[in-house]
Amino acid sequence: MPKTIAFKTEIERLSILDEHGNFDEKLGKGLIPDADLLKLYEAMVACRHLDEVAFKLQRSGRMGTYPQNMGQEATSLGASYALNKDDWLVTCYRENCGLFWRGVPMESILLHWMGDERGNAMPRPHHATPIAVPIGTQMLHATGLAWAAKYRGEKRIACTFFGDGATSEGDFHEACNFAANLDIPVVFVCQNNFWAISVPGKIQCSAPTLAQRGLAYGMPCLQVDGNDIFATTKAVRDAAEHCRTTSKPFFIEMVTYRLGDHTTADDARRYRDQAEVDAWKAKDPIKRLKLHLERQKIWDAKKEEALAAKVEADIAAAVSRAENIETPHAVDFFNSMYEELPADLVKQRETMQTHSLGQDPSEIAGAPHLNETPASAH
Amino acid sequence: MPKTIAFKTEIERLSILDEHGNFDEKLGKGLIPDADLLKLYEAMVACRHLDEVAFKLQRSGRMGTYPQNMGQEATSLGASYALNKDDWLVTCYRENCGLFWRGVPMESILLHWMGDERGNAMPRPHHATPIAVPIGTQMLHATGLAWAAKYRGEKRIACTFFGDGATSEGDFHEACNFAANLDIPVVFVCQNNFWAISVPGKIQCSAPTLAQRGLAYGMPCLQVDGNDIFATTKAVRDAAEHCRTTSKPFFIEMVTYRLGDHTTADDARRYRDQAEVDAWKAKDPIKRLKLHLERQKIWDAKKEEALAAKVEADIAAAVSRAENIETPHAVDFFNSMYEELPADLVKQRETMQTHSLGQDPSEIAGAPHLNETPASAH
Amino acid sequence: MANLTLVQAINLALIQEMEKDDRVLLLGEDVGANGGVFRVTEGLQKRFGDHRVVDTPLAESGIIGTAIGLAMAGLRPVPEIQFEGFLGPAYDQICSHAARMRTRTRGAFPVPLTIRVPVGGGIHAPELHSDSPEAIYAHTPGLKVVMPSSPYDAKGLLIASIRDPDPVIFFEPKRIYRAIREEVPEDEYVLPLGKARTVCEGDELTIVSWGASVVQCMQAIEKSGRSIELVDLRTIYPFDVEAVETSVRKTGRCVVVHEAPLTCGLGSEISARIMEKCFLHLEAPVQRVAGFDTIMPYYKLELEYMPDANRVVRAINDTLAY
Amino acid sequence: MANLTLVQAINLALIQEMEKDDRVLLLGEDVGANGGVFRVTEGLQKRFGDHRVVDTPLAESGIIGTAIGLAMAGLRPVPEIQFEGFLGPAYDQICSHAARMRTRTRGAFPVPLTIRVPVGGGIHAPELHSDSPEAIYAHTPGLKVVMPSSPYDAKGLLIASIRDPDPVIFFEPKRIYRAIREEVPEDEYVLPLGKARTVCEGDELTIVSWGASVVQCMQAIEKSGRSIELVDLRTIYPFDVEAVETSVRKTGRCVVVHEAPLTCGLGSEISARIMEKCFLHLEAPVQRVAGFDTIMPYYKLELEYMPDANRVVRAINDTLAY
Ligand SMILES: Cc1ncc(C[n+]2csc(CCOP(=O)(O)OP(=O)(O)O)c2C)c(N)n1
Ligand SMILES: Cc1ncc(C[n+]2csc(CCOP(=O)(O)OP(=O)(O)O)c2C)c(N)n1
Ligand SMILES: [Mg+2]
Ligand SMILES: [Mg+2]
Repeated sequence: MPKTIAFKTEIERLSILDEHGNFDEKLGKGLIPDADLLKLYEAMVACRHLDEVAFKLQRSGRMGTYPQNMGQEATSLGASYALNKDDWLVTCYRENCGLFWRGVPMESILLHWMGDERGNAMPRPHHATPIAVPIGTQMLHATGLAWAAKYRGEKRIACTFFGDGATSEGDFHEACNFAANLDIPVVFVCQNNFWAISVPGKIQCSAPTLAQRGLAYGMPCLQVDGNDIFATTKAVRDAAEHCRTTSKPFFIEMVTYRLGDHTTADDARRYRDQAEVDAWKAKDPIKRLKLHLERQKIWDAKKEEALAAKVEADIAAAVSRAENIETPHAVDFFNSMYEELPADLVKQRETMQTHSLGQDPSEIAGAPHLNETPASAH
Repeated sequence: MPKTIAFKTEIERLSILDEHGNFDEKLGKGLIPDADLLKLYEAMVACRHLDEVAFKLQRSGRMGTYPQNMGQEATSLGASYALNKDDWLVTCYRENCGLFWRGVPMESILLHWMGDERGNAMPRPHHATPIAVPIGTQMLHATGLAWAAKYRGEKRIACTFFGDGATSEGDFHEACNFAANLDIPVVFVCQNNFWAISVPGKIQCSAPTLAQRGLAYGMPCLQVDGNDIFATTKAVRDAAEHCRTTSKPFFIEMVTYRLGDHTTADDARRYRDQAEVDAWKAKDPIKRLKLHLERQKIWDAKKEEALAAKVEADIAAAVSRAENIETPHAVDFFNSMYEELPADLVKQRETMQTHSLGQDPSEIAGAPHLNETPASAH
Repeated sequence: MANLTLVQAINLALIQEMEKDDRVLLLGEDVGANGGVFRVTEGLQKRFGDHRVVDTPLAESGIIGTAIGLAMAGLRPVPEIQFEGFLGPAYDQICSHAARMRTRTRGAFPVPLTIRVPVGGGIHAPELHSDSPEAIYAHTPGLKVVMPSSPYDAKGLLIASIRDPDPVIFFEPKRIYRAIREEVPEDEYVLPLGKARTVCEGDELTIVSWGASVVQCMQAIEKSGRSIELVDLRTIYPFDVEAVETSVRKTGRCVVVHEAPLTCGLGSEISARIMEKCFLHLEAPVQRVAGFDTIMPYYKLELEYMPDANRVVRAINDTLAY
Repeated sequence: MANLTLVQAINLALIQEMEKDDRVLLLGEDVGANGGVFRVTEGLQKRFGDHRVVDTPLAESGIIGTAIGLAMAGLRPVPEIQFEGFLGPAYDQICSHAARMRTRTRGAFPVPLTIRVPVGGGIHAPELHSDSPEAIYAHTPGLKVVMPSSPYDAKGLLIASIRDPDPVIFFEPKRIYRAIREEVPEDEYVLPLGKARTVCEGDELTIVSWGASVVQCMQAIEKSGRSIELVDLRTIYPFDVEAVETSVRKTGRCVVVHEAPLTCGLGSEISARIMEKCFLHLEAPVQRVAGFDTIMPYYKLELEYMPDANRVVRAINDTLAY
């Protein structure tokens, strides 16, 4: 027994509606009812429009740095559509479309990027976690959340999203490894958009696929056309089924592309060719679905017009809700530090001073906020 | 084009001299000259004997916690034998046999476990790094050391050793990922001894093999019988060749077993069956090589006796060198903190006080060490 | 009432909280069949099953990161990090997430988490098994940090930590894991976080300390033969400024003792607070007896590094003589 | 002599050290074609090639861990961590390895490494892009920590850091990356680590600060109209105790200003040292104006968090009135 085979495997690639509008009847038929398909299309169009509005808000100084989702709408949307409403959805910051489908209001996302923590106060029924700014750190929370469900005997699973760059972080590895070895049902979805700010995908993973990251943990792995709403839906539906029945994780690579800059603080022309961008514009998930809907005769120019009008109005309303929220009180950042604020922090809040002289409010000449500490503070 | 194949692979397992002494002529013939083979056998016997001596030293209070290598001698020895003397050897703490072959004196290892940093003062010509107590952290240094060689246009590569448990750490993932994507020539060797203290291998990796960890990075991967000196030698020789010619990494899983407790502070009977241990005793790398040497008629009882006597004498000498080293000066731990000790640290050293009253030596009644600061300090 | 070691007191506290509240689960390296490398979780997996006492992969960031997820879902995980020297890989999950999740989400996702960690030197262990990083976490808003100095305190403080709605790092001084025995009530009891304990009263000088150093301080007080008040902080953050203040206003002199390196150790904060609060009452500068600003040496020299009774006595005398 | 921003001064220092010493190489996220997210390494990859300016995978522990290996082999790596909030994942490699390798090996393996990190708040950035963790690293023996407050200092201190034989964390206050311009000599020059700079002299009170806060301090001194001496530490560890001591012995009063949270911040160490060294010269307790013991809020409120000239003025007045 000299050289024997210790391990053997292969990874499939799933595509149903391709960039030319070719539709694989065998895989796609009956996958998504027409009514839902229309809603999904509208959701992507709305998300895309929000990107444009947000971009303008940032440029006109009404919002801070913002990361556009443009081109990646079908990834998180397919997942969100395929999952149960009470499965945990643990995302990064480029999954607006999936979060909106889950019920997270647009103004929450806007508020977050306007530098307001209230945007991250996700109502628990959404089973969605706050936007994760530090890369690669949220997947461990997904594993923990799914673990808690298993511990309690619930059928709930978790689905977590992260980028190609995020797969370079040690925490990514640990999240997959915990889920695989402790039998925790998590769908790991890598959004491979080929760039991590200016760093190309090959620097993050020089293997033929990102899907094979999952082989290190013995997970079933699948590569998916991430700009194909049918494929992302089917992939996550099957993966979720696998997780729910086996209580084990599943790994999906969704191949997509970031059509915009990394964020409004970035200028992608510094590091990538327009030709590459144009090639991907042809593979746009919205364009492709629209073509399909038209061929199915369930969509036309009039509907498109009506949708555009509705979306514009909705988003204008969301923007004004975000902008007209009462301005936070100067000391609000003290008030969710602990369930019960330690005495020393109370003093710091009441006096807004960190040095001791006159830290006792009574000793202070005109200490701010004394007669106006927010209700939430008490 | 619905489901296509995105990735396909298989991983081989290499074994040449099996536990029954069966020798694969095709793979093994001429691999290791008899003269070397005898030296390798002697090295393993010596290493094994050191384990026994060290164990007694710890039990009699002459040494601190010590991790025995028993049963794993062939892994690092095969690597050390196959590598060039100036390739970096970046180990953990269970690779004594490979380090001794490289030229690291036994007393260095003893000194380290006797709580003396001088045991870690590896002479640079050995191209060996200090013992790594924090698990999984040294592989990144190996990647950096090999990167430096590439940067300078040297042909030097790095070979790093780590356990099955270590592969659960994020740093393991990052070390492999940097090497694979930045084209850095590192041989990654996982010593799979099935246990991480009391935690069984399946909790670290539930995949069919540990070798497939390397697939996540697109590395060539190989599983090896780690108790077979021929297999470990051939595996690392081929891998090193691959790294040197392609400037890319290679991943090896060496399947072995920890015959002793995790360390002298551990009692493995608490968590594993004697039956498992006994089964592996039958696969002992030394036993199997001895049988082979005898079948080759190049070894006999008389030689064994002579070896035992020599080894005993050598190790007794090493122990007394370790125990008779001058006791460190009380302030030695200050002296290698920085190339140039900051003034405040000089004061702390001179006065052995951290509070200020009388910190100026002149103000101190009988401050210690004032007239006896060590030569090394100046 | 039984005469218990610190290890036994903690084991008892864990049993009682797990009996009482099935949201409490333990996770970490070797906490299961092995009962932890210090045997603190001995027998718990047998008793509660391997779903409540879980051996995890060897990955500290993974242990804390998944524990954060468990806590966000409403459970009360009690992860163990095997030695304080291995908190390093978990630093980011502790400081960027456990400490921030509540305020990041304006209260939507609290993280009721208690991280148990053996801490400090003096047991002849290898490198990175003997450090004292409490000041690092005291400087990290959003955490609470606790360090008992006796079996009785350990039980009451651990129960309080597990019930606390916010993340707590519970440091267990390994040097006194078995060195001290003390009467520990069988029933559960809570010692409030943030409250110091006056170990002994005195009016000439105040010593402030915590963890295993409290033992050296008691020896030093003995040796010095002076009337000294010893304040054991028990909680590192938020620490009991009032107790320190009250004592120093009485004595006018203070020595702070800790194993951690001097610079930016908690001793510096206590010293600064005392100056801010008791300036006009101080008859001598507050003195710090601490670890040196060096790496904790390997064990041949560890006792040279750690503050011992003699160094404390010297500080007492210097301060009284000032 | 050119009128440069801090970004340009650092870029110039990097160019000159790379020209002079081919052991110097840069690595990090987006440092190559993109020139870094703050453009500090702009043009360097074109100039020196992608083997000397290397875009790495997105992994901070990997960046520092491989840089340690590069340094152990005798090179002079200058890794960049994109924001101070992302030092977290690299904490273990920095503190358990970069800081310990020399003493662990009794000098056999020094680690000449300079970690460049943008630091601090005030630029309306998202979460974890606005912190000030310098005290964490000042409490970690084996490291040196530097933070310039001007373009001139930045160039001289960075060159000194790169040439230093031990690991240095070089914090770059992003709030003043482009806010200040200053005459910066074309030729290379070195500002010794561990030496403070007296920004302005005065005899009523001493302000000790560093980094971007130095700017607020100058405004406050302006506003207060009093005779105040401003000491800019430049180096956080080892910091210039003598300079602080000398100034406070002269003025008898001191205010320390920093952005980091109060508790166990460097301000506490400075306050404690001053008490230890200048007790009999102090006419008022040393005051600290610092960040609060809370998480740095998202940017709508960040200016409420950071010490501004008004808070400093109040501390000055309180202290002078004491
Ligand atoms: C731990 C950490 N390191 C660095 C950054 C800075 N940063 C923000 S986004 C980003 C690139 C992320 O790339 P990827 O994971 O592929 O996600 P994408 O933006 O492409 O969706 C980087 C480096 C960060 N936010 N967190
Ligand atoms: C970062 C870190 N975490 C935990 C430990 C405690 N510890 C020491 S050895 C060990 C198990 C290591 O297992 P493995 O990597 O398989 O190596 P082996 O001992 O089996 O050779 C553990 C958990 C450590 N030394 N470092
Ligand atoms: Mg990406
Ligand atoms: Mg092992």
